[in-house]
Amino acid sequence: MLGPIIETLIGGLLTGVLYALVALGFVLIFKASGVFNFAQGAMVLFAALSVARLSEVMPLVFAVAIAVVIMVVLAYVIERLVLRPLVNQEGIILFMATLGVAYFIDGFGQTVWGSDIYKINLGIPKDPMFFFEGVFPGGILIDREEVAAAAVCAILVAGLAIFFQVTRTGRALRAVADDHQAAQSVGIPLNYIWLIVWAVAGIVAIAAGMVWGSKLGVQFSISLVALKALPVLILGGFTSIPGAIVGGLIIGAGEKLAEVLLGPILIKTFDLAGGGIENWFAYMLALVFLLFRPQGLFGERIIERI
Amino acid sequence: MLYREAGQFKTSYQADQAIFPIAQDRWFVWGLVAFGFLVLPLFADQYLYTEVLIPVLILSLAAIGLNILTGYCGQLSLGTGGFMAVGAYAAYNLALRLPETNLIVVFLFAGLMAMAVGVLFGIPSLRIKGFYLAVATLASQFFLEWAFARVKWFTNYAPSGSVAVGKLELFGMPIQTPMEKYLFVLAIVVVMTLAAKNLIRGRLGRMWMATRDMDIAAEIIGIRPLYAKLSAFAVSSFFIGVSGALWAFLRLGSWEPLAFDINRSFQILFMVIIGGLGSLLGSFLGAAFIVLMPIFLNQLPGILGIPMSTALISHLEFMVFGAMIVFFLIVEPHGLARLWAIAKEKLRLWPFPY
Amino acid sequence: MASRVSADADTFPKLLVRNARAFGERPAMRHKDLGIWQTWTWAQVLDEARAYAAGLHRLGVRRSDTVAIVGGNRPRLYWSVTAAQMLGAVPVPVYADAVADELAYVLAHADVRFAAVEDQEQVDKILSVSDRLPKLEKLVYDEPKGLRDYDHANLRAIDDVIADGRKALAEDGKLASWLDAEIAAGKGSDVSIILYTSGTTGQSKGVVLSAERCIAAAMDTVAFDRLNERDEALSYLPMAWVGDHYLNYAQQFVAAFCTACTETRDTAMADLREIGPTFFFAPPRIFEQMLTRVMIRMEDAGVLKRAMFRYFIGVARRYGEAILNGQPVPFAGRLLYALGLLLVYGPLKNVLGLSKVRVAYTAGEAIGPDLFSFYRSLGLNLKQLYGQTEAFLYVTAQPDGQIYADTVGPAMPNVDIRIADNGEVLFKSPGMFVSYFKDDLKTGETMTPDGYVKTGDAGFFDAKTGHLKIIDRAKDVGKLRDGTLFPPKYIENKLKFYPNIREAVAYGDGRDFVAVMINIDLTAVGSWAERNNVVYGSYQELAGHPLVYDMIAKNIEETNRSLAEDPVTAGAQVKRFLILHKELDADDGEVTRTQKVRRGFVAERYAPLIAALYDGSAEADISTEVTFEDGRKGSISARVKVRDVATVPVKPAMGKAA
Amino acid sequence: MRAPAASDIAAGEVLLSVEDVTLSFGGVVALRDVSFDIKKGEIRAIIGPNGAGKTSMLNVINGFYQPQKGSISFKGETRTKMRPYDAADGGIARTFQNVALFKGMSALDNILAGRTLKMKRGWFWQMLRIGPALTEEIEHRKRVEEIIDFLEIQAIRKVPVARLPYGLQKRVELGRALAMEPDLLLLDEPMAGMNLEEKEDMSRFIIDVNDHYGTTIALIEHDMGVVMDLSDRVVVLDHGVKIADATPDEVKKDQAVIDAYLGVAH
Repeated sequence: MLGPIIETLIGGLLTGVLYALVALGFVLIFKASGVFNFAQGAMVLFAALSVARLSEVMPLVFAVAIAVVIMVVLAYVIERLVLRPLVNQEGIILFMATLGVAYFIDGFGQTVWGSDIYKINLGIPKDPMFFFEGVFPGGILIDREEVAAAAVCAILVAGLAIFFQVTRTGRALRAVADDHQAAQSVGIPLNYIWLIVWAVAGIVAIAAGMVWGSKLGVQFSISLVALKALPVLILGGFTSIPGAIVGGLIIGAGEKLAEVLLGPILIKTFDLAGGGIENWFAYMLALVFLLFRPQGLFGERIIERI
Repeated sequence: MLYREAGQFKTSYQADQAIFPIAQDRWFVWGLVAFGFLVLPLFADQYLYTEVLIPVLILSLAAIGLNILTGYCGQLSLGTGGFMAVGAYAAYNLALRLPETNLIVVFLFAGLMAMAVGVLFGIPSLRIKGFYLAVATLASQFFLEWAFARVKWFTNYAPSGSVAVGKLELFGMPIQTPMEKYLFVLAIVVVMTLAAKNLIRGRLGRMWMATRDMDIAAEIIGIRPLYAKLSAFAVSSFFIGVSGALWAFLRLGSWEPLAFDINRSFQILFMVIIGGLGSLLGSFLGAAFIVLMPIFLNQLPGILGIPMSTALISHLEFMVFGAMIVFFLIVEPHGLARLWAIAKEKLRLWPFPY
Repeated sequence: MASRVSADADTFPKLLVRNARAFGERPAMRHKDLGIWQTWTWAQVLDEARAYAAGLHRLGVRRSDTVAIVGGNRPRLYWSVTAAQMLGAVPVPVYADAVADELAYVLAHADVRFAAVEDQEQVDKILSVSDRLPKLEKLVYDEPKGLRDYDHANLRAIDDVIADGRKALAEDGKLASWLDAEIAAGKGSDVSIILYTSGTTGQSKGVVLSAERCIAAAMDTVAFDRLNERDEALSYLPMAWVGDHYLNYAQQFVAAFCTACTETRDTAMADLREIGPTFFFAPPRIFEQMLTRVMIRMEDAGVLKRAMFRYFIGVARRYGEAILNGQPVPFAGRLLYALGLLLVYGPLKNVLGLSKVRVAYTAGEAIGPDLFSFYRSLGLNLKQLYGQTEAFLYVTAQPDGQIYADTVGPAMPNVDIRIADNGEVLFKSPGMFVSYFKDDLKTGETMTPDGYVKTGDAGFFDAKTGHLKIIDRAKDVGKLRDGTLFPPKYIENKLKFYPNIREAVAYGDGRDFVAVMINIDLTAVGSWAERNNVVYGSYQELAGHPLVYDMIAKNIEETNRSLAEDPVTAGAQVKRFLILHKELDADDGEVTRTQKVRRGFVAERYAPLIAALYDGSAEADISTEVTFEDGRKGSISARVKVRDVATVPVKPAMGKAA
Repeated sequence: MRAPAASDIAAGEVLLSVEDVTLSFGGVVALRDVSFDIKKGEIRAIIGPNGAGKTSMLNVINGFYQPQKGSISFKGETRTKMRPYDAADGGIARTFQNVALFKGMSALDNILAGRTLKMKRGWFWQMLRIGPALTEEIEHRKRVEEIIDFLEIQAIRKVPVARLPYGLQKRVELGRALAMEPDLLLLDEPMAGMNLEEKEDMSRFIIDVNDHYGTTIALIEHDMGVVMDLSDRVVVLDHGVKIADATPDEVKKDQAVIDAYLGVAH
């Protein structure tokens, strides 16, 4: 019994890494510009489609390189046409605007790249690996692809950490996140900052899109993965990169375990037509968590000034 | 320009606090209601009823519900679809299990059930705010969607998961033809809009708005945040629940949970934002805009004579829709209702600019 | 004359009783208070006034006592007038903005024993001069705010007085019938009110008016303008001014229309818009302020809207007055005007609150013809009247359809007008005053032996229209050496209607011809200069510019033509003029602080220039001492040019006609 | 929690007493062992240099902060823990240093909102807005109009407060507090940022409120001249500690106060 559970746990954690990858895109943008970017999912889909279709005609490396260029251009266009005219608007307005952007990118991506299911081949062997065969009967099955994803995620996070800590732009981004006016007063143009974070979020989206795409195939449903990243955000806090990662792991592991452990009980008790509780379990987990710690795992406690 | 307000003075508070204190507005609204009830049925065809009028009216009601919560009380919610589903399935089950129940009671029950669920899911709003709350409301959306898809009792063990309503009638009068359905919906929407307006301009509405504008100041004048927020969730969910039941019974006839998925939530939210937060008029304008725009976009290639595949049309529709949303937000972040208000103010002050 | 007033309606309290009977449920009075227009019907007003009168009686008010009324336009202060009249006491309204000193003079002179005032401010004012008012016994006030801690030995809230009176009336049937008898005992010849003139010339005088005369006068004008119980008027002018007492009291009681009191002084314009009166009265300065605000607000409108506004105002200028006067207008003109009515005039009148006005009057001072025409061209039935306190306002008024900007209309019905040899207008009217209070000497000076009242104004009847034209104060009208009448203000006002001319000073008394000194308007002439590329470095330079001289000369020639139209003034055409090198300034004592020219002082100061005007020289040097803005003194010297202007030859035969 | 009626307490008796209150945030002590009382009907001023803990004191009185030590008795009832709305319920109203109005509402609605606690009709009647609900709404509108009249803000009653100049916003905020018909009114720097004329107006209103409605007032003010003119008694705080508690004249002469204020412009 323990074997399958550990197997589920590890599978869940690895899926959680993917969630974290998407959540990372959200956090980057929210942290630097206060925009709740609902288009992150659409950006993942768009990035995945770009890589998938380009890699049909060229080696993967070039495809990724061109996709990076595309995502930077996209970031520029969004900054120029959407964010700049809406500067100083309330958060909810910006949020709605990103919903509009999401619709646009979804439509645009499928118009340009087509709307079938496409494949991305990362060149990682598909065959699963088995561990601890001596400890548990049948061993523990682990998907190589998910391990690869975890590695990508780790590299990205390390890269971002270096970027934020070491580079001038990175430090500027942190300044902006803390205090918009202060950042402007030290001479950092806000537009530039926004462009950078959106571009970085776009590149994160490429990574997420490639991993998801190779796992599930590149199709419209990828953009819905973004919805999965939201509970991660509540759990980890909207502004915390470590929070996004830890939250992703908790959610990933939690929902897989719930599906395996809680699912059958629920089905039996309530006479359900199948399980599928991972659709909402992550949210409920986050919600219950919020009731006890409203600022999230790594969020700072907000003391209201009167 | 068309207003002649000189001489329209108020000699009682009742007149001063009327919904439309200006006589010209009053005439216009009465004219509009009369037009809706008496003139439209003279020429409207089935398409107009089922694709335009009925959807706009029902979704307006949902938008009013969401507007009460988001626009008036400041609590962002993405769970509208789920609450509509609660209304729809509550109505379905009541009608199924107690077939003799009056249709009005069925819809009231739908509203009340949604209200109960809404209050339950509103509890987190006491601890969390803004986007955190928005994401939390997604929990209700996904949970409810899942519950109606998987808990067989709700769908009366229908093997396909899809349910359908029987013949509808009210006090012995059939509600079958599109026109009958339209008139029924219109009557409900008119009555409920009036009720919403009364709540908003009364004590409850002021409590909501006070909580929205400055929660700390609201507390010092004795408003309990718990009461203000949960009452907004309750009233909002009631409206959304009724609209969900109407949508299921009068627009769809037979449906599955997918009809109330996250996209429905977004659709209603779009209506509220495009229409205008904190405006009942905006709820109607937003609903009309969001319903009519895809129809218009769908027809456009045909009108222009450009042949297109349906997939392409649907992708283009996404793009145009997204672009329009962004465009509108940039042009007027406070929505169509604000545009209307500005136009009205201009007309009132005409020929002066301010 | 008085016989036209029937004995059962020859005092205001009797009229109130009549109105309460005939129009009991119709609104009589409104007041924007606590956010809405509180309304009293005629029956309610009677009830309030009776209770108030009973309360005042219990406070000690007796027949022939004088009761001062000090404050803004408020129902309870109007009722104070009626309540006092019910008891046979005489109300004496006083300007609310009078300083304590003026107030003390009027209250002492009128021997007031009681005063009904608006609020703490007025109470404080009266208390501050109470040592000069030995006869004053009790004060009642409308607004209790801030008065709670005052010694209430001699101070009462009007509401308390009314409540006390109501209670007494209810408990004591005899009091009620006594009050009815008191009301019935009032006679038409009783003193109805004493209005103190504002006192621009010396100390204020108390103009005593009798009830039957007030009512007779009001009956005439109510019939003249067909006012009735469905009309609405706005009460916002000072209650102590004859205009307000006439319009919002006498006419109101006679016609039984409804009067609305504004909420506060600041909200008068907003209240005007809400009420939308059908009968409106305002001095020219209010119309001028309104127009200025219209123009300023339109400046901020978009290009299209501004163009549309200008175009349709032009249309109105061409056709509007003719349409209003019922004269023939081409069909296209009517069509354009109708469009203008929809797009501009209607909305404009609506925003100003004038869209329901049936009759509007202006009086008090001369109104600029452009200003007057502007409102009339919009379709507002604005008319002028001429009158004074001694006449109980009206002497003449313009009848519908016979409106000329420069006349004040023919004598009102039952008014008899005579022009004295010195040009002074004398009248005998239904509403004429009885006497000046406690001043028989002045009364005698003002009345002619055959019972006419001297207005102090000089005027004549226009030959073409038969309407009265007022030209100047009688004492200011002089004569040229040949005996021709010389009305300086009349000429100056005509000149000042040109936007380029800011100030004009005319000379001619005892001289051969009329000559003027002009001050140009820097804003108007400056913008003209800009448009015409005229370069100038200073006011002095601009004032001396030949082109400016040409322009002003043209204005004067036009004025001359207009003067020539009337035989009385034809001889007083301007022959020579000059443009002063500096603006007449109050700091230099050349004008008063209220911008009235001190003619004599100016003549002395600029003696060399006056000499040049009359000795035929083409220019003259002048050096004057001036006070700069920072208080330093200096002198300005200049060489000022003098010009001749063309005059219209006068047919000598016409000269004697007047 | 329904506090006993204020009418049971005679003028001049203690309405509220603060006993040994200590408040700290983390390690920072905002108030240390502060005790004083407010008597019914008086105007009580709380003054002190910046950072003296004046606003914290008000926040403790009306329930925003819970003191770590000490207690507060209001109308004879000692309370332990309460929220601002409980304070409102008990009859404590307040205004804020930085105007805290409801920006989306008109001046009239802002003041009407202040009557929330006084209105009793349930949802059903409000929804129909006929009969009792309408009567109630009108009755309260009338009370609000009296306050509008009192504060002389008739001309702006229907203007959204966000469009009003600062001085008028402060007046509307005072109106909202008055609408609650409080037994105790807390004013946090009611004249901050006003010009001389506005200050005079506001002083007049404060005196009138005290006089006309008999409301007990506790106010924080920076302008010493204003405080001395207005108040009956003055508490002086410095660094969270009470250093004086006396009449204005005595406080002016108090050496500790002069030292505390030394160098502080007023």
